[in-house]
Amino acid sequence: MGNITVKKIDTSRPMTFLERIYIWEILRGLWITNRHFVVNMFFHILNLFGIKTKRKGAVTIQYPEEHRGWHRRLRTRHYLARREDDSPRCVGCMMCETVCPANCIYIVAHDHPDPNVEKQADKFTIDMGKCVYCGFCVEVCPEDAIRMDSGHLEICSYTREDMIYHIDRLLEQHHDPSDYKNHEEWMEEYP
Amino acid sequence: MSGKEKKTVKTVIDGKEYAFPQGTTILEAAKSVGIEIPHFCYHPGLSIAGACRMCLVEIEKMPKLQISCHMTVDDGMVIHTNNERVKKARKAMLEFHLVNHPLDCPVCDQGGECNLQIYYMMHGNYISRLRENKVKKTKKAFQIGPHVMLDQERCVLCSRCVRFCQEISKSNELGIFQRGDREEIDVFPDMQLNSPYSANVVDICPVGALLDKDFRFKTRAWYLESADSICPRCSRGCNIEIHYNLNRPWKNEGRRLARLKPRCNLEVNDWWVCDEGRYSFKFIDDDNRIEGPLVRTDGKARNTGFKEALELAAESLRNSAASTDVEIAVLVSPRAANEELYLLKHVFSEQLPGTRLVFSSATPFEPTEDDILRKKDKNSNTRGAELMGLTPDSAQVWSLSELKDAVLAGEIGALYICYHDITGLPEEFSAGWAEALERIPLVVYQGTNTCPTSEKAQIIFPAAAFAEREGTVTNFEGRVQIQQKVFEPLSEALPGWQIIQSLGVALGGSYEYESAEEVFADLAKNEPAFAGLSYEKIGSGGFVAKDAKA
Amino acid sequence: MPQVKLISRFFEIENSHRLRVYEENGGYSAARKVVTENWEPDKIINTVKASNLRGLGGAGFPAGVKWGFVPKDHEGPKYLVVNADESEPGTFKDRHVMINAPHLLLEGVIIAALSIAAKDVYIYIRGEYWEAYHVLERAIKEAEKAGYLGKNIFGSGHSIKVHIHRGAGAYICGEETALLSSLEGFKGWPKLKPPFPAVKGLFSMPTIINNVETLSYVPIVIEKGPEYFAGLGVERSGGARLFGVSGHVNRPGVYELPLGTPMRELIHEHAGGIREGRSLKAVIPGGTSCPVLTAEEAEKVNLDFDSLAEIDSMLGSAGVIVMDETTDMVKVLCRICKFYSFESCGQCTPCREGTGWMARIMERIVSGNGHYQDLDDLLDIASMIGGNTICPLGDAAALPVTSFIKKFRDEFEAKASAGSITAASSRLSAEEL
Amino acid sequence: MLGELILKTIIIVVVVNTVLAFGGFLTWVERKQSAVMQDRIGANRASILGLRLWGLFHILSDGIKMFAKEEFIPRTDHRKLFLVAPFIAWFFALMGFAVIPFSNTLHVAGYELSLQIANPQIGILFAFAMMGMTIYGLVLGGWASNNNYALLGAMRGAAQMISYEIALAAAVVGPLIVYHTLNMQEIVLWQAKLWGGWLPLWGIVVQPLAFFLFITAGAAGTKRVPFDLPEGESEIIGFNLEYSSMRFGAFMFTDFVEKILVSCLAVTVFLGGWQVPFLTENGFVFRGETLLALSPLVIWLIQPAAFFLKVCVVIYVLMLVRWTLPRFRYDQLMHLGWKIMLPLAFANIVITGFVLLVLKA
Repeated sequence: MGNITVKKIDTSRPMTFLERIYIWEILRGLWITNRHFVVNMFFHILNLFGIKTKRKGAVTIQYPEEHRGWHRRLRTRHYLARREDDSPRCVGCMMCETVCPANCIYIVAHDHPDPNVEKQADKFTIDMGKCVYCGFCVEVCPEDAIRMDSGHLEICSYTREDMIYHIDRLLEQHHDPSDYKNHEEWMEEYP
Repeated sequence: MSGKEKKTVKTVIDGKEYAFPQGTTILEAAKSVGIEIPHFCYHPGLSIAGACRMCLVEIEKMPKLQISCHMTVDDGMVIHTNNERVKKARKAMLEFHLVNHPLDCPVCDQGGECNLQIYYMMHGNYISRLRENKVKKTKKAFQIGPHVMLDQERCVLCSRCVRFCQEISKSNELGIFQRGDREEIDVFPDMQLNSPYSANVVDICPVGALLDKDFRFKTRAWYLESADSICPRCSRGCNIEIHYNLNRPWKNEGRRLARLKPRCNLEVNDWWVCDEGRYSFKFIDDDNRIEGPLVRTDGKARNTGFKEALELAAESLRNSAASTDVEIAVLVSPRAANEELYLLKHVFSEQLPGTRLVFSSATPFEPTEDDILRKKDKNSNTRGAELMGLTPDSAQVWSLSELKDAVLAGEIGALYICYHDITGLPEEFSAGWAEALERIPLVVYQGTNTCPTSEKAQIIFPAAAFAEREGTVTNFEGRVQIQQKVFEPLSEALPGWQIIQSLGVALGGSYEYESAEEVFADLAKNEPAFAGLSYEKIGSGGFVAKDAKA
Repeated sequence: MPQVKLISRFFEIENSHRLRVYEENGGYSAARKVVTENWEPDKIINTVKASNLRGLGGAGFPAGVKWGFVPKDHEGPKYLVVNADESEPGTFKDRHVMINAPHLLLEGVIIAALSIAAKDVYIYIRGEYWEAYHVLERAIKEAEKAGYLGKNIFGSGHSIKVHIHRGAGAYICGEETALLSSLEGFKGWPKLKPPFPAVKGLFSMPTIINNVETLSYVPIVIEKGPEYFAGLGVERSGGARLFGVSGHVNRPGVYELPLGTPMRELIHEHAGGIREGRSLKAVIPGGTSCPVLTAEEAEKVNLDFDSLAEIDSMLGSAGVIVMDETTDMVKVLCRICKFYSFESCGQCTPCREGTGWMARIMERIVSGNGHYQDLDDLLDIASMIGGNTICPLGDAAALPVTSFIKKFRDEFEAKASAGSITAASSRLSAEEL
Repeated sequence: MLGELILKTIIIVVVVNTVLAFGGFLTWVERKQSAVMQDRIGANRASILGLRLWGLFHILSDGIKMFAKEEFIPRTDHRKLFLVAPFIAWFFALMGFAVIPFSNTLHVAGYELSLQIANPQIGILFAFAMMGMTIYGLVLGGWASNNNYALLGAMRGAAQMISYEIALAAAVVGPLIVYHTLNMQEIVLWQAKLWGGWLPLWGIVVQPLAFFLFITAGAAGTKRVPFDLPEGESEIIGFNLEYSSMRFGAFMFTDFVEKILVSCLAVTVFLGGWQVPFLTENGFVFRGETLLALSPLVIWLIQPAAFFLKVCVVIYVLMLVRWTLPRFRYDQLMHLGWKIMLPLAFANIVITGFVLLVLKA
């Protein structure tokens, strides 16, 4: 466990008169929101006429058209990694299945055809409809087989069955780095 | 342990003084007062090897640390099992054990119940400083017998399995080859680990070197829950633990029961169980289980629900009883629990007086026997039936051949079969029965699995298997032991005593037992052989019935 | 001190292995004396006790005391086992005794067997000692023919049957309980003590196991009297023993010296000094399992049990290995470690895994990939092995490692630091975590 | 007579449709304004043929969605009440607009042409009465839903609205004392006065405290955040819990209509109604000098525009409040209503009366 620092707010300070009558604070609040409105509106209008387009009126990113790019630590949909010889890394140890807090991983293991490799996942199924993206399975994997940096986050389907990813599907989609940004790039773009 | 009174000695362990019988090893003595000393090679049922050196303890006035599995307590001994020196030594020993251990815990079936893991977490917990290559053994995992897989790399060479084969099964298949860190366990050339007790080496292996082929990769140890039971496979009544998994149905090919493990009972089976018994559980989750009460009309069986089937059975039985030409016979099974036998005896004699009881202890199994555990009688409860007077020794009870004669003479109008698969028995018992069954107007079958006999029955009641119901069985020496209910019966199946009770009610009697325990209470009251027994008294170790010795 | 000629006088007599020659030189008189005078076992034991004769195989346990442990009222057979499995590197004295004076050994065997009333004697001889084996075999036949062995020895009614068993080449079988296991037909694994072999040994019967040299001194003790023998050496370390000098000396060989002789004298006078006039660097005083001595220590120390114990070494099997200044101590230790790793019986864990681990580290250091940290690791591993094993092989493997690294650390560090430190440093940072 | 009937009908149709259209427009405004305040963009995805118009089509799509959604009606003994309740609220909210004067009276061809549906002498009381009646829709809806949470929400709503209705009415009493009339048109006309020749004597000038109380109580009366306890859609849930589809839409729409009504009342009573400062019937006049002469028809058109603008400003302020302040706790709500606003309103009445007495003397 890392250290969690809790910022303590000193509530023992008696409120000033202005704070107690409340009205002044309300007005201050209204002033802030009003200022945001006016400033943003100003830039919206300027942008509308193609002026000062670098300064946007809103921080919103128009998601499907505009991709924000992902921080390298972002957990995206799982995939099962392969070794250099293209065999699945997964050895079917069921650690991820055990640690999964959402109980969304289902593994059935069997003997590996190669006698020097003992175990292999026969069925490896993740129910994305249940997954909570906690990343415990990645953390716990002793073989670095299950990873959550596929770069696929748009998981949607019309049926629940489609949300269930079987081993073939998990194996075929690999790490796609195109949308990933490292920390420095990220901080530059989204300070 | 001879019955001779042993001198007690006063010994100080970790600052407290205790009294132990002389000759107790320090390890056992510490265990008896709740101090667990880690060990690999020591097993109470085997000779002392002293090889693993995990159980080192410090004894004052002795310069070296001593192994507690070999050293016996003595008067005035001051033992430290947990001081810094001992802890350091333990840590060192663990480090040595792990030098050439492959650390493939994730794929190792022992993971989760592995002593090496447990001790590492409890006593080791260091960061490895090994920078050398581990010594590779020639083969990874390979099969050394019908039930056992061997992985030499995981072996810590505690030699428990070797000693088991030398001392308990006396089959001597395993040996230790090579020496130094190249040393490995293996079967002797041209041999297989195929003694009838081979799978016990899996239980005693403290690490994942010897693994059960049947259980391999099916599930993980920590998914399993455990319940105590009694092996149903022979009249020894070995104490077992049932390991089962209900929460992850995709594991173990959908079977609930994952494996059986022996449970220590020094009066019955020590620490062991035979392979026949160990793998006798498959029928419980088999595809051919009878899942609901069936009524066969015109050769077609349909599930009618218990109510209808019971009423039909009761009516048919009553009709048979009303007829003066024919008799009703009940084939009692020595594989049924005491409670079922008791109810069978009472329900039929009270509701259908004149019912003929038939008893046979024949089984389809090979009558193997040795002087370790296995008994020739492959029924779990023959002695219980004997104690209740249900054996053909008594005049009222027929044997199977007497029944066949009666059937062929057309004297039997209805036959109620409990658990017996008559047609599946060895030739000497089953001969002619396939035709004989056809000649009985009404055959009622109560059992767990579909079998040729049940195919011939008109009414079939699905009974719960031994792990699905509570009950007691009496082993060959008259020891009454409890089989716990481990999980719910498959689909509509009911415990045998409930089926018989319901049939009794359908026949017009009033039986209001709520549990098998209540049936047993009645049994203890009415059967002199079981007088004074109760579930509480039987406990987990079993209790020898009073008249059993007679 | 000059050499004494007790056993070693037979080394110089031609055909001393023949019964005739041996008897001409006063052989079998001690045995005959014991038998014909009908000595009580206690008398023999007390005589040997009084002579302060210690077990000369390495451990140095007083022989007479050991014999006294055998239960007198035991029913059933008792055994005497002769440990002729001389396999400690650097030790070769027993071979000389067996080849040159087999009858001396047999005479000692007769006396010892009488003292414990053993009817069967097993000589467990190292498999490689082919010549010694044949010499002994012939000597036994001669002795049996002469009526000294076999039934009714010396016409006294006692009978002693001597069997020779050849070992299959395992170092561990020089350890007494492993030797017994091997003799019983099992794998040569040491047994747990207690019970000690004197109470429950070969085939679970009381058994005495003595080294060849020890038994060979017994007739001398009986003949010349315990006082003579005890008076040979210095106080508390009486007697003499055979020192096998090997290594970088001009005249390697077996020298019989009273205990307490300065090592300097042994090396420089008896063994003819260091080869090619080089200077001394280190001496292993009693086979490789003894802690090494630096040149300064070796120059000062006297060759007796106590003096060596004072400087944390042992006399061991008295196989003195002399190394001159050209010797690479790292390679020496690597060789020793590999030997023990190869010879570890594999029964108990610390020795089985630890010796192999140490050998692999040493090989890496020799190959130039070591690091300072390895040296500390080695010391730690050695301390983890030492004292925690069933038999002394663990200690034997651990002691040289400890002593070599402590006494020649500079040399080790020079070698170790030449290697890459990346692996080691990465591990250090992991430790800091 | 018939002409007047036609005229009134036209005015009613115009007013009702304008209000409804404006209410619909407000649904978009609310989303957009909050978005801009919060550095967002707001609804902008609905499009027709790729034309987005900053999300204006969301009004349309919301409407279609409301109609197209499945309507769920709970099992209740008061099915009819359940069905009709939203429209009761809606109806009374719309009724309030009957007395709002959107413009001056224009005398054309013997007709009094005024953008006011009715001009009773008790105009303002009528407006308050109608506003008060909307509670029925709410309470009936909550009651008929056959749901404890809905009922509790309705009870909360009724208690809250009654509490603030009193403060609302009491706040207006001050200005009414000053104006000396209940007629809406006359109230507006009174505010044409200039104080010192340059400061328009609007209600906000003569009764600043009353204005403040009125806006606050008005916001509470329309169940807007920070006074949205009757609904509390995100967690405590309220009277409209069981409503779905267009009936829910009607409730939601009533909110917007009420908001417009409160804004209209505030503008009428405190912000000079359709008055434009310095705009007399001859054009813009400042200290007796005519700055800009305008025809009466132009003036008559400027005035509703001014009214509309003022309403927009008030609505902006209300929305600003709604997206700035967090919700009150219920006890705070009651505390504010009964222990602060009501005494302040009464104090305002007393002081007003006292000041008027002094001025007269």
